[in-house]
Amino acid sequence: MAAVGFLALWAWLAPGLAFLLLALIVPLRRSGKPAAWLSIMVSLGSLLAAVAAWRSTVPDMARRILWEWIPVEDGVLTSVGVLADADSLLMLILVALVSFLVQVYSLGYLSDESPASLGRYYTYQSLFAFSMMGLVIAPNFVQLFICWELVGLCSYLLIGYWYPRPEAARAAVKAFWITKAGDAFFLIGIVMLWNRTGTFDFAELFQLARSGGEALAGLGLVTFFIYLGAAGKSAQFPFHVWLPDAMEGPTPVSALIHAATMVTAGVYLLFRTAFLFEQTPDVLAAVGWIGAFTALLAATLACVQSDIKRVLAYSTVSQLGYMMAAIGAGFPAVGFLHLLTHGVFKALLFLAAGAVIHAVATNDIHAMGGLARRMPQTFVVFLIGTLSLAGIPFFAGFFSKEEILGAAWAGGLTVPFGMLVVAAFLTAFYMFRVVIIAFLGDPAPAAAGHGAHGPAHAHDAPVIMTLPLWILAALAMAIGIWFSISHPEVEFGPPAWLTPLAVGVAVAGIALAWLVYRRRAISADRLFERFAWIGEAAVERFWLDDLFALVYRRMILGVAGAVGWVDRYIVDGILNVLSASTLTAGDRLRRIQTGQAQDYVYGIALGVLLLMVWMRWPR
Amino acid sequence: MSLESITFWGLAAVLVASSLAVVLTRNLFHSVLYLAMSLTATAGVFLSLDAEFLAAIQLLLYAGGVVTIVVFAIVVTERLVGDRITQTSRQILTGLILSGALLVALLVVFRRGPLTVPRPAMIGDLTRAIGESLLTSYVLPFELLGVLLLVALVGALYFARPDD
Amino acid sequence: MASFPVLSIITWAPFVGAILIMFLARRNAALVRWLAVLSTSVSLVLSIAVYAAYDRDAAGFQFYEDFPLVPALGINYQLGIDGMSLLMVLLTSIIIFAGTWASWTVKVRSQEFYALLLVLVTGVYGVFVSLDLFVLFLFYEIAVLPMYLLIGIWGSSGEVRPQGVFGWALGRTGVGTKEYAAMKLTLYLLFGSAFILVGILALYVAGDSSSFSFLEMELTQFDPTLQAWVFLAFYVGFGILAGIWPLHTWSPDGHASAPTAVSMLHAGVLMKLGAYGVVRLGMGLLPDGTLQWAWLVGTIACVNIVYGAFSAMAQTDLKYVIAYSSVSHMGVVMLGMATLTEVGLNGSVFQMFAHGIMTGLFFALVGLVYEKAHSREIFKMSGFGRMMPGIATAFTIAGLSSLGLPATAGFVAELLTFLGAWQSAYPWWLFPGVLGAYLTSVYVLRVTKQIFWGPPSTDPHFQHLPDARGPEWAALWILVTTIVLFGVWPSLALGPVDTATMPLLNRLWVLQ
Amino acid sequence: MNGLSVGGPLGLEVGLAVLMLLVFIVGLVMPSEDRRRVGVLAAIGLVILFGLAWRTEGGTEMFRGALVQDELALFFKRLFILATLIGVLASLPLRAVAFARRATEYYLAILTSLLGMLVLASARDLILLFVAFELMSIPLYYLSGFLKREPEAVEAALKFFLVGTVSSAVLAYGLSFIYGAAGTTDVRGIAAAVAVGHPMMLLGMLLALGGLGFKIAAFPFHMWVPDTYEAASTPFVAWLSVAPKAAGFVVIFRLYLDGMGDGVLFWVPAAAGLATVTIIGGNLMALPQQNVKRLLAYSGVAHIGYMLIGLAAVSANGVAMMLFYLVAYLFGNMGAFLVVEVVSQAEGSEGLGAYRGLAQRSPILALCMLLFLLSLGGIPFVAGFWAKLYVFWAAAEQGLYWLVLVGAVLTVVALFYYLLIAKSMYIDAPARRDPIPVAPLLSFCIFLCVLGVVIMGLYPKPLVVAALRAAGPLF
Amino acid sequence: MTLQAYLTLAAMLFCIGLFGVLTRRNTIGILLGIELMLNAVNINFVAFARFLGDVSGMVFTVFTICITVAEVALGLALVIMIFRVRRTAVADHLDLLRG
Repeated sequence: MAAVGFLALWAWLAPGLAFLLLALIVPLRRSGKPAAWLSIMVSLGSLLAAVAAWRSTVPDMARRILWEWIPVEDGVLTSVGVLADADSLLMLILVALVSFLVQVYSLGYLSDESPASLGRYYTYQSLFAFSMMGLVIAPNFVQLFICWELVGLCSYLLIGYWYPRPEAARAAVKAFWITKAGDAFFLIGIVMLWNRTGTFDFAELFQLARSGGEALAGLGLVTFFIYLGAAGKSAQFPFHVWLPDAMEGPTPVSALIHAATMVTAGVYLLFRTAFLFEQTPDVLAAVGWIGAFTALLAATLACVQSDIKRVLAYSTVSQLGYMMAAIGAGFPAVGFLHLLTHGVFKALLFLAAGAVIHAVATNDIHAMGGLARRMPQTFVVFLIGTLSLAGIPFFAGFFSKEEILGAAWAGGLTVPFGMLVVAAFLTAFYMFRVVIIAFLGDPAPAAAGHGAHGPAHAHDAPVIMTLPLWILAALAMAIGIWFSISHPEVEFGPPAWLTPLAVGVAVAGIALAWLVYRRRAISADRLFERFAWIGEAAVERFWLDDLFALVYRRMILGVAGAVGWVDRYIVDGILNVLSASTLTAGDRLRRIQTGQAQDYVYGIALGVLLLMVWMRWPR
Repeated sequence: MSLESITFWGLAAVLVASSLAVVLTRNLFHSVLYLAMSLTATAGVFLSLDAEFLAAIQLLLYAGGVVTIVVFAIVVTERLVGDRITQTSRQILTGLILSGALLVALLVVFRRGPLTVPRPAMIGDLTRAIGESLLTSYVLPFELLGVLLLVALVGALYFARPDD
Repeated sequence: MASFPVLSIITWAPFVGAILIMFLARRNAALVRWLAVLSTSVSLVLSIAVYAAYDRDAAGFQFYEDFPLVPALGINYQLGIDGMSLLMVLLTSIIIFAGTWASWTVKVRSQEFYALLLVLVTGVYGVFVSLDLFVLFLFYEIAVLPMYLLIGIWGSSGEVRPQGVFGWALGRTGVGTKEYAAMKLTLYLLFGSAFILVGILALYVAGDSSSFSFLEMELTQFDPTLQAWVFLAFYVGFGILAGIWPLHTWSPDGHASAPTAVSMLHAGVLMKLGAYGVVRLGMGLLPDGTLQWAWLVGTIACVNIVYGAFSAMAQTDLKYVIAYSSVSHMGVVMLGMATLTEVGLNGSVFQMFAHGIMTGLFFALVGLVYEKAHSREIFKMSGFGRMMPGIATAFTIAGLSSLGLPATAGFVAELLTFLGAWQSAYPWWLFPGVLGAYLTSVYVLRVTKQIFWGPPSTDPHFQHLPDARGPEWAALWILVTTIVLFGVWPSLALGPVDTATMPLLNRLWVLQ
Repeated sequence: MNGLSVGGPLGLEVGLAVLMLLVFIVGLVMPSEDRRRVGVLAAIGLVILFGLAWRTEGGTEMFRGALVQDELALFFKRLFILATLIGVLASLPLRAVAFARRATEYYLAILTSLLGMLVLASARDLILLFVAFELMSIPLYYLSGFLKREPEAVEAALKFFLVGTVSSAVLAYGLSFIYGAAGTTDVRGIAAAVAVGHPMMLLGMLLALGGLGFKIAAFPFHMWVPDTYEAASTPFVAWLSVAPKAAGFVVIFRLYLDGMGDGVLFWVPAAAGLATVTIIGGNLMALPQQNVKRLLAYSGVAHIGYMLIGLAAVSANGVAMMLFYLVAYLFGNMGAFLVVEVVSQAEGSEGLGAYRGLAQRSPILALCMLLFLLSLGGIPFVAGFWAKLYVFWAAAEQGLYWLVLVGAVLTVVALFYYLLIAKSMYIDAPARRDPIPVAPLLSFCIFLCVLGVVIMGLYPKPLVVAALRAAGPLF
Repeated sequence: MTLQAYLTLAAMLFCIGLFGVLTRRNTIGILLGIELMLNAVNINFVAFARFLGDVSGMVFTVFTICITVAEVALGLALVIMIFRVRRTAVADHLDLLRG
């Protein structure tokens, strides 16, 4: 079974190789299309390797390949390598798959870019694939952290892909700074953990946890810090503010990084290190609470967005909250399952949205309308994604979402359970709001001015873009159907009313959206007024972005300004005072040199006298 | 009170008084005259210390020579300036404090010094002894003194010559 | 290799180059440059060879050379290299080699420029390889002095408005001008060397071997009180060069005013020389003193990290940002050594190397930007990424290393340092350290965003700026490759370093 | 008279006297318009004398030990002759009329002063010491006013004279107490009186230290120095800044250290205190100077302070290191003054501005000046570094770490003003581009000084050995 | 009379001379002050010599007196020179060189 490890290794290293080639061979990168194809082919190979590896696994088997990375006197501080087991390989497949599809899709989406620019894009993509896979199969915290940071870097680079646009530039650094803040805590957590246990290795830590030794007692702070890292990356409240802004990046990037893979890394981390978190139930509870709250909060926010990508972004935040809630409830596998399904359908949604944006050249749903007729394929796949997300039976999200609700209930998190239910309702509502406004209805009149790219002239994307859509849609359907048929065993017994409840709130959400936006039975404005207390807050994003801006401007930059001033005018000032005083002292002292001979005699007489005094004379 | 002490105190009084006059008189010419008086009194002090030869040198070289050159210098400079040289003093107070402090310091040292040595009897002819040692053990300084006087003379001449 | 004086050749090759330049290359700028490249590449090649040939199992000082200089006083020209100095020599070679390429465009009085630069480098090498404290001090002084002329002649002036309670003093000293910066740097560092000298003399007098040899002093047990004082002297003396707070203010002014290659060398190597001095002389000779003062060293280091980062953020002049970032990063170096742990000290040494390369790259880039745009004002520049993608990429990589992003050398260093900090007697040191790393990400990316991202500038001065060219690429490639190589494969450096730090720490731990 | 022969204890002095006589006679017969050749004669004579000094063996004495030719005396005599030789050589190209017409007086005065120094180096009797001291001093007064048509020069001479005479009086007054306490004019009688702590002796010693402090120009007895240096002709100043100060030190060695045994420890606070104020005072006052000669004058004061650190060490090492320092100072300081002379001949100014862009006009000259400045500043590979290091080392041996620190820190202040000159030469742009003409003799002297500075910097060992040997007889 | 008395007398004379040097404005006046100081030195030497019964102090005095004369001669020549060049002999006015 050694092949499993090596297959995984190759799946991981192949994109790295592609990245190196693209980064180092400048003409290749500048050539655009060839660079893209290189990257795509490599990621296809990577996908195949991952699938092959997964196919040859057996349950409860983990394969490790390690190389020494940082040596110390008596051995190895940390190593790098591969930890291939069923979970990581499944995740690996997801990453490889979405990555491959997105790369294919991008070829069409970014067809207007210059070759050099396109080459740059695929370089980043390769790097991302490499980093993300490294994260997935990381055997220890250090490698995980390394890749964790690298995917953050890729996110930064890809959000800022259109760097001349000020919004893109701002969003890129914002994303980086906020996730990095979480990472800082993550690092602290790792450091503390190492000091306690002397290892970074998951397997060794797992053994420690199983043996229940003293070594793992009182890990609360450690796991909490690790969780903060995950919260930053997985956009948990209050770190979620970066994710909607990250939509400034190209849409395929959003699909890959900010929906399917990178943002789920936090969830994956918690899933992966669940054995540690189990030691600290308090932290787990906090994870659950925050997750549920995030889910609800983001769902509210999604309801008032008019930017299609932002709706999807908040929905991602919301879904991440679900996953976290499941883990917090003590059922990490459930969260992981939702991670996988969400990865598929959210990528689908984003790519479909991308196709729309590509066609109509705007993100504003109110500027769209009636696209179902002009872009039927896109409409279908978008609808599939939406139904999945809403948790309608026979679609991918149904089973996993229901399980999360059940997990929350079973985990005793009653209030979070309530929040999740409300969020589920809102999810169905806001998604159908988008579907109805953008795809059904009438084309927006204002769009006439958009010329060839207006909704009126929109048409389905070329094959290279629709093919990935269809693949993902099929997959979402397949997963949904497969789960519905097989109904796999779960660890907990969900209450019987759960399925009706889940389906019920979803349908209710859809119905409300239908009533409001399609039938206009209920005025949208009235509805908004009714919920003004929360609606306005949601429009203002609960002032969280303002809060972060305040912290940045007033606190960080403010303190920086103060420190900079102090450094220049006080610390350095004192030094200058010393030197200026020395100069002045010289100036003053030379005044004793009056030029008059008698004063010089004074010097002699005084000198003799002082000499006598100095020698303690008379003794 | 012995004759010796009366002589000493008398000389001391004259010496100090004339010295003070040297540094306090406004008229420079009078200063010089007081200096001559002071130097003469010093010669008296030398006599009281049985140093007749030195007293003689003192009178000849100092009271005679120095005072003469100084007077000469005054005359020359007065001619150059064109009016009588009166002189004032500067910073009298600080000068007084500083020299007073030095005096106090010296006197304090004297108080604790082993200075109560008895005055030994005279050892033969002092003048002869001085002469002998000048030409034996101190012949080198004596020769150098000659060079010194020569070079001082050359220097004084260099400045005093009005030409080139 | 024992008889072949390879360390001497590494050390003196630049000096010979300087002399050749002074005598052979009168008014022939091209010859000057090629001579400089030649002499630095001799050092570089030999450094790499030494690095490869260093026997990691034997450890200790190797490539030993010894030649009596003033036997009466126990002064010997004694050279040797261990895992730590090995890395530092390599760093020096890389930086100066790149620096020579990066200053290809120095046109004014280039003969003197390169000659001084190379003399300076000899001093730097000398400090790293000499085992005789006295000779070390000699080299130290050589490494400091040429800086005055290098900054004074080829530097550039900035603008600082004197204000605040001490404005009068700032006005009097002429703050902001290159002359001011040159004088400040030189005098401040020489001020530090006064303390070093006193310390060395004290050890020499107190030791019974009447020799300045490090190897012999190492065997001497000095009185703990003496150790405390001498350690303090070394800490202040070398610490000034390492930019410890609040004695760091020479560094921003000096580095901002210096010409490119000099900033590279100074921030990249000379500041390490200070840290190296503290480790080698302070920790190496004075275990008791180290234990007594570790709390101070670490605490000041924390101040450095956070304070430097905030100060960097406040700057509007690009060079000042980089200069303050050095202050911040040197805090990491000092923090690592203060932890008195294996990982911490290894991290510290690694950070010396990492920061050296990284800041060298930074200054090379800033120099290029300045050379092309004639501006250092961050907020006047915008959208340069379109015109100079190469520079932008390299700048980003340097920035990433600076904020401790994995796969760059900076990450390994910071990780190790932080591990050490939490392991040390003062675990709270970890937090300022991490905070500093975070703040670094804020100011570095802010600057990157402002200069290279965003819409292209409309300022007519900033149109059609070229990217890096021929020789400049050489500098950038060398440095970028090194950053990434050591970030991906840290054991390349950590292997030898560990052999040098462990004996040192063992002596300390015995006392604890 | 065996002692007067070549190699005898008075051989050099006699040789010098013969030279003086020759100069005097030749000067008389020469045409009065240009007697410059006299200087050549003096120079040749000094070369011969210098050769003789190398051949002379130490360890002889005359007048029952009142005159001793030990290693210390020989060291100083060689130093005096060398300094005088450089001074005379550098004086030859002087242009002022006075130097042509009155060359006899000029060189005779210098040689007379040298005679005083030579005797002083050997003198171990108070009378001989005092007379030699005055013999050395009196010519200096009028040499400094040699340009008698220039108001500054005469003013400087008068100040020098007045202050100098007062300090002579103080010295003589001190010597009288020493004599009174020791009961003899023999220097070797001092030790006993110091050992019993005779108050008169200590008083005398302190007063004498005040008088000598004038000669070596220690703060606050230094005040004549800047004025005199600024106004007098530069080659003379170059010599004045070295030789008489060295002579002052030899007197200090003889009076305060020679054969003193443990009594030397009594002088540590005095020397350390003087050293401290001198270093601080000299360096601070040099800071604001714009006239390079004046600046060098103050820096010279500071250097005396550093030498006093060596004295404060009161050990054979300390004295030896001071001797080393003196030689380093000789080359560095004389060299610097000679460059000042070259520049002022070309530019007519001694201000800092005259040095602007010197490195681009005359790179070699600028490099020489830089080397001198670095040596004075105590930078490695030139003589001054070892000098400073050695005195610090000697002081550290005595545990005077604070003094070492003061000295080392104030070195930084000193470097400030040295670097200001360097800045002018190297950083500032020149007003003109033409090279500065250098008289061949001057360039020879400068070359000599550079050679000294560099060789001592690279290979200090022989001189250290010599200095240690010279300091040996004192302890 | 005791030695102390002579020494005290000399000390007073010395300080009076110093006072003169410090306060007189005319350079010739200053010279007179110096004369007084040296005179004090002579008294000291002679007194010590007498009380020690040793002749060398007296010899010293001979030298001092001669040297003093030489100095005065040179000094006065300088004063005359100053008069020629600067038209003044007031020491306060001689401050071209300062600072």
